[in-house]
Amino acid sequence: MSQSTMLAMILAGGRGSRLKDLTKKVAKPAVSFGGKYRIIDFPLSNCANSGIDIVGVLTQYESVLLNSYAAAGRRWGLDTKDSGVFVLPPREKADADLDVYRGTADAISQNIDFIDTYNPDYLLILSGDHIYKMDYSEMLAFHKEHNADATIAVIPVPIKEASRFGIMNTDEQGRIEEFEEKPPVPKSNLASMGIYIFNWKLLRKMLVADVKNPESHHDFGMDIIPGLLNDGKSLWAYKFEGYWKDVGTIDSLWEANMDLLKDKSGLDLNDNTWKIYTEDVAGLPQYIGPEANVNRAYITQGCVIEGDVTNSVIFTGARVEAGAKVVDSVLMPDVVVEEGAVVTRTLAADGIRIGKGAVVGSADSENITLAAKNVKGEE
Amino acid sequence: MSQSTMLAMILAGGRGSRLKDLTKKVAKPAVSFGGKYRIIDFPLSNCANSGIDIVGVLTQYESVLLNSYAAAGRRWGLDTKDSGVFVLPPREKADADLDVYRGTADAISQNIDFIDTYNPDYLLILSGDHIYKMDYSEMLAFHKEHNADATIAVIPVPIKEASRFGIMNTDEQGRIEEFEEKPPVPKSNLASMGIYIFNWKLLRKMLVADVKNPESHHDFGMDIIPGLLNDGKSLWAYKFEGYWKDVGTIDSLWEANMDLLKDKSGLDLNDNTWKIYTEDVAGLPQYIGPEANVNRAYITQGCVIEGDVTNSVIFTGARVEAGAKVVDSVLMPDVVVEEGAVVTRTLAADGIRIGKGAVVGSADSENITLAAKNVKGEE
Amino acid sequence: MSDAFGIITSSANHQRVSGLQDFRPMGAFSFAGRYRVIDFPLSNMSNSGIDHIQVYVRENPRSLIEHLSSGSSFNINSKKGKLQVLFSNNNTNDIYNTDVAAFSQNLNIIERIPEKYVVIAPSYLIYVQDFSDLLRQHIASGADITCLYHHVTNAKEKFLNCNVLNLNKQKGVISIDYNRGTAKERNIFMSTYVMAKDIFVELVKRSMAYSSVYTLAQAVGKAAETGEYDIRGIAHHGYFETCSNFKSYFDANLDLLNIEESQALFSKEWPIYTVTTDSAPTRYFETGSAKNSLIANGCTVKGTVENSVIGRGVMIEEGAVIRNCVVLAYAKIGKDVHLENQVVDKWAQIVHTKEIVSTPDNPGYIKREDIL
Amino acid sequence: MSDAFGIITSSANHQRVSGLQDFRPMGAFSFAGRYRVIDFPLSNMSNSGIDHIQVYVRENPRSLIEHLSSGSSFNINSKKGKLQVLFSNNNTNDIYNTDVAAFSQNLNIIERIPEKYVVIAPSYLIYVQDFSDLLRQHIASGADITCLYHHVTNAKEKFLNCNVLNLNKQKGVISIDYNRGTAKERNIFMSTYVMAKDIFVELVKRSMAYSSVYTLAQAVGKAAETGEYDIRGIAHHGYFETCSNFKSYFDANLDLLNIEESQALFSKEWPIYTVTTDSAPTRYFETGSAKNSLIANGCTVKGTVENSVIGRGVMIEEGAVIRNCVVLAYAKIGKDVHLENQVVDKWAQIVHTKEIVSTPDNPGYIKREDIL
Repeated sequence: MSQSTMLAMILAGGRGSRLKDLTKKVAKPAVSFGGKYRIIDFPLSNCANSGIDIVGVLTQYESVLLNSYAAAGRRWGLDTKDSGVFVLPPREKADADLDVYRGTADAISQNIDFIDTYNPDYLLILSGDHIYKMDYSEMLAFHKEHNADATIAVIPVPIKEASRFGIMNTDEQGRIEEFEEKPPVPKSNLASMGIYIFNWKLLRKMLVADVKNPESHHDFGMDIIPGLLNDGKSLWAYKFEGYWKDVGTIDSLWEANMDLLKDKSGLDLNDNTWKIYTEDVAGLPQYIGPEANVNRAYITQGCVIEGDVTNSVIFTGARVEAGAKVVDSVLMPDVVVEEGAVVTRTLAADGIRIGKGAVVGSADSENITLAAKNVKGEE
Repeated sequence: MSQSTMLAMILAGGRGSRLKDLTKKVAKPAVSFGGKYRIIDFPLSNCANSGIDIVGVLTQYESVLLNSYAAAGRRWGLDTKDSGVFVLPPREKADADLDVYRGTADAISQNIDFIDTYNPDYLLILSGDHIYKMDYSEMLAFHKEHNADATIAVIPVPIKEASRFGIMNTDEQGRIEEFEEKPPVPKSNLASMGIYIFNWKLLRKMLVADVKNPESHHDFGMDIIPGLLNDGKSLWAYKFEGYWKDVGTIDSLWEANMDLLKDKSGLDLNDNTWKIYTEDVAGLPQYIGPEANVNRAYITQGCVIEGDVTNSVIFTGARVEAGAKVVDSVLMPDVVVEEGAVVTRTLAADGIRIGKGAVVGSADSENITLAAKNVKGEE
Repeated sequence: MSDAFGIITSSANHQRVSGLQDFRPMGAFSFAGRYRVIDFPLSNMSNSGIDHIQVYVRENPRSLIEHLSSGSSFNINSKKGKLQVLFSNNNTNDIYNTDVAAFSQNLNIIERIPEKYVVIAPSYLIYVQDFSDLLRQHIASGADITCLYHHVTNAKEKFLNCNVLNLNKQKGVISIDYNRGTAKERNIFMSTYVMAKDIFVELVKRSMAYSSVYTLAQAVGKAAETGEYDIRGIAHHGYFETCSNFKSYFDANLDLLNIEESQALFSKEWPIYTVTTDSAPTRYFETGSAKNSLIANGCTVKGTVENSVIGRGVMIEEGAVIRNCVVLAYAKIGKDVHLENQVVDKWAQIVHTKEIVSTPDNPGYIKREDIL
Repeated sequence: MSDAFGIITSSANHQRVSGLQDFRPMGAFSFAGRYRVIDFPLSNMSNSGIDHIQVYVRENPRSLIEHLSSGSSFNINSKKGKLQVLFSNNNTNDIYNTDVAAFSQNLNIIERIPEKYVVIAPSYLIYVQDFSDLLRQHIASGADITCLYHHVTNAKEKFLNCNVLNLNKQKGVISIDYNRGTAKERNIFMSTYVMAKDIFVELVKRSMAYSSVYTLAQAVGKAAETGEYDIRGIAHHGYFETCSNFKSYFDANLDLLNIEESQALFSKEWPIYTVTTDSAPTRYFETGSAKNSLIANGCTVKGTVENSVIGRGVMIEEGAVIRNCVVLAYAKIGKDVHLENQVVDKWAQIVHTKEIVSTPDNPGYIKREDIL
């Protein structure tokens, strides 16, 4: 109540075209992850666990499923009197035509009226497509402690990869001196995680000005952050230590799933003090058959395993029939691997069927195989 | 579960411009009504009470408040596993640009994918701006009983007013033979209430064809219903007997509120078997002061009445100070009538303040006075 | 949207499951790794459109209250519907503490309920039944009271001490009796009734006046004998299990390993609802393996599991072997521990004792929160 | 998001409100027409960011369970938070049925709670307090146990039998005593504590070992006397009422007619949550009138109401006169009935008896569901 003055906005509008056929029917944040979750469960659960009551979800592209999924705030406990998850697609206004969101900052600008109804002290901006667990209340404490105008969460990346990220150059205390988007010669290895806390009054002013600026890309990284730095505002980098992954490609999505099978990856979802909440599905626990072999596996409710599963993640309702082998693979919800089929280094999309004796993927392929359609088996 | 195969869609996209300044900041279905309700509480509560689990709310115009209001399905008990209220504004798709809803039928057409995810047997179309209590499960029973392709709820209106409505001409059993939109010489007094039940498979086909038809207005009344009649489909009129009111103008909105003070109007909100649900507000019960006079009044929680209230409806948190008089009027939420002010035949909009000794409205005005802004009082 | 409200009754005095029942009423017993027994009558009612449900509780109510605390888990509309938990104010094991006494204490509430009919189902039997269909049959038949029964051919070994219906050719109930194990074929009475609310209220009042220790089954049985009401039986078909003693609880759980039958019981068309705990999927380590087992989410499997039903969040350490066991949530099976034919209750930790083996005919029980 | 979990305690054996308490525990008493007394401690905790709350119930639990059945009414996150109702398994009025005995029965649950501190508040006192602020003060002071008290100057007439704190100059608690009405000024102990969970658990174990009938206040009082803990008092300011006997219940309700004070108690900044019943607004008819009264929604006013607090859905017929009364929900006051200085309990109907008048010093009580 008296303490909750930070509102969160999740940018969930990306087309996610690098996820190929996985995002043909659902928006990227609604893609399945980790056996029983969807990607957007992570920022939403982080919000619930951090005590943030109001979360706006900015959707845009192919969002039927995402809209109705995120709107059920009950899933994350965000359904009490003062709390809620509000899905905010672009909308028509009295004085303007219906318009798409033109950039990350524009998505917020178009919802200033929504934010104003809650009049928060702070605004937390999140991205809808990262896997991580983070206590935003600690980031807010850091922000207040430094009397910051804006705080940006950063994560150390290997310096040779730093040129792929937005890099924050800070002084020794952590105050940001310079921001460089994908610098060819990076001066620091602190990459922006796309997580920002702003003092709302200040950001509101910046956004109102940004809307009118014809030169602007209406983007936080390209326009708002550099603008604040130019104005001499106090921007701080909040260093996050822990698991964080952008799951923007098939390979990185596969990798993040595989990280669940590693002891040292830092991605532990079986942590009662920081649960990730998701849709609740009715059904039996997983059944492991008399002839099955499961070895280094992450398997969830509703699966039926009668074949061999090795080093793989098996999602809700998937089925591996007798004699089938699944190795180093991710089977998304309701995938069926029929008798004798062999699936290796593959990411199988929701509901596909891999026919009897079919062979998908190979152990020595450079990239992960995406199986997005039914694979025919023997007749 | 096994019984619930009807999905409801509420058309809540109207600009409501005849409600003037009341709809400047909120969409028409979000306008306050009856002391503590909003107009859209009526179709939503009817759905909840009729056992309909999934309700889509099609919004369009200035819908921040309406979106977040309707999305909280908890208010109507529509927040269990299989149920929910889903707000559906126009959205961007992979194969089309972001588009506004072009008509009532188009609003449904653009959400065929949403409806398909639930695959209902029947689709119930409702309007978001009528005040009435109706058991849609009885209308569905009627629809099934007559093996209808579509059923339209109708209400008898005085024949001299019939030319203001869409009129259904039926045979003796109630089968619709002809539909006339605002006929100059009406042949029947059965007016369409804008409530339709369709067999979803049939309607889906009609809508897919309608989208491609360049001649169409994409409207149920103008295109879909006449089309079905032309095709010789079996359309039935379901006669509703009870209170029903379109609150599309200031005068009719005032009248519908006043109907709450009449014994015979048929609009009883204090009926435990058919409750109208709404947002729950914390606060004290109404307080009636030592010098107050209340006579024929409808007053809700949070009001403080220290002056005179006669034949009026007083909404949540409104205040009538000592010596003020409120007669034949509707005070919307948080209106303050200061000492000695006199308010007559007036509809006062949310939160306005009527200053000390001010006089608003008059007993013999033809139309109701709309007070949409603060009224200055004596210095 | 039903014309009936629902009543879910607690088990009677003479039914007692040693061990488990010291900690929770039968309705709260864990079943199939993630359900509780009461999820069945609740889901049956919810799926049948009954959205006003009273649950009567006699003893150790905490676990049930917590489980039922939000009707929304069971798909009950939070506005139109109502999930009401009612207690007996009498002492727990008193012979006076009958179902009729509990109804009688709450008769004023019952009389205010607007629905015309009542469906009464026990919290401790496991079966699937469409009550809206049963209600339709009840109304169509013109009977005053309809009793649901299950015809069995193994009544000598199973369902001992359950009530049985004696029926005439027209399925009229002649009397209600106990199963004393003397005949193979029996119509086991499922303690499930449909009747008009008025008849129910009259029956409660009348049987209180007649004897203070009468149960509803006794009252209906007596009415059948005197012929004052038209009481009929309707046969139930499909899965039917009772957990009314320790052995039948153990067997009912392990019988679920017949996966085709179990999947039919937990079908998508008739979902059985329960309360989610948001556990992560189960993780199998290099040293872990499982065969012919049902394993709930949140487990860590580093040892061997065979022919067992494992509840949520169970930790199975390296070298542990679990065979023919029912392990309830959050138990911990330590390194190299060997368990056979055991029911391991919630939060128990078996760490120091390395072997606990019983026979399938006489399975063992390890107490809640015990450390062995 | 608090470092503390909450415990809401039930009233002690020696406190008893005749009439009302036969039907529900003190925490479930109606207050201000639409609230229950327990809404205050619950809202205080919820507003202070405490989202794991245990409510202990001793007797007639139905009304409280129903009221608490959904934490979401009290703004408690349904996933991260938890509203747990716990029962004493002992007999109701047994002297052994103390708060300490109830904690002791649930100590295993308490020990599993991750929060480091506990805030304990009674279900039966009405006050507003920011517990996050109290927790901060507790931690900053370095005390082992913090007790909240209210300094009063009318202890001869009011707060009789309440506990009082005897404090030294540094606000250290010297002892805990009863208010025997012998002095005007007293520090009334509000039965509200803050301490580390570990200390709480130790205190419960220790006092069970010492005496089976010790209450928490007695245990803390004894610890204060022996000086084994650093126990301090913090003063509470603002509205403070107790409904610990019938007269104080009546007075506390009618005192709310001082509208400025009441509005401060129910401020927007510190909302008091309750369960909505979705009643329509109240309708005043031609013959109806009201003065200086608080009137909840859903009422029908055809008669005269003065200086009264009227609960939800009350029906007041023509010619009826209600003066200085507290009328609970769904009561019906028939034609020409004249009531003065009465508490009318829920669902009561006064139809045949046309005049019931008591004095303000000795108000009358009309039983729940009675027809007079």
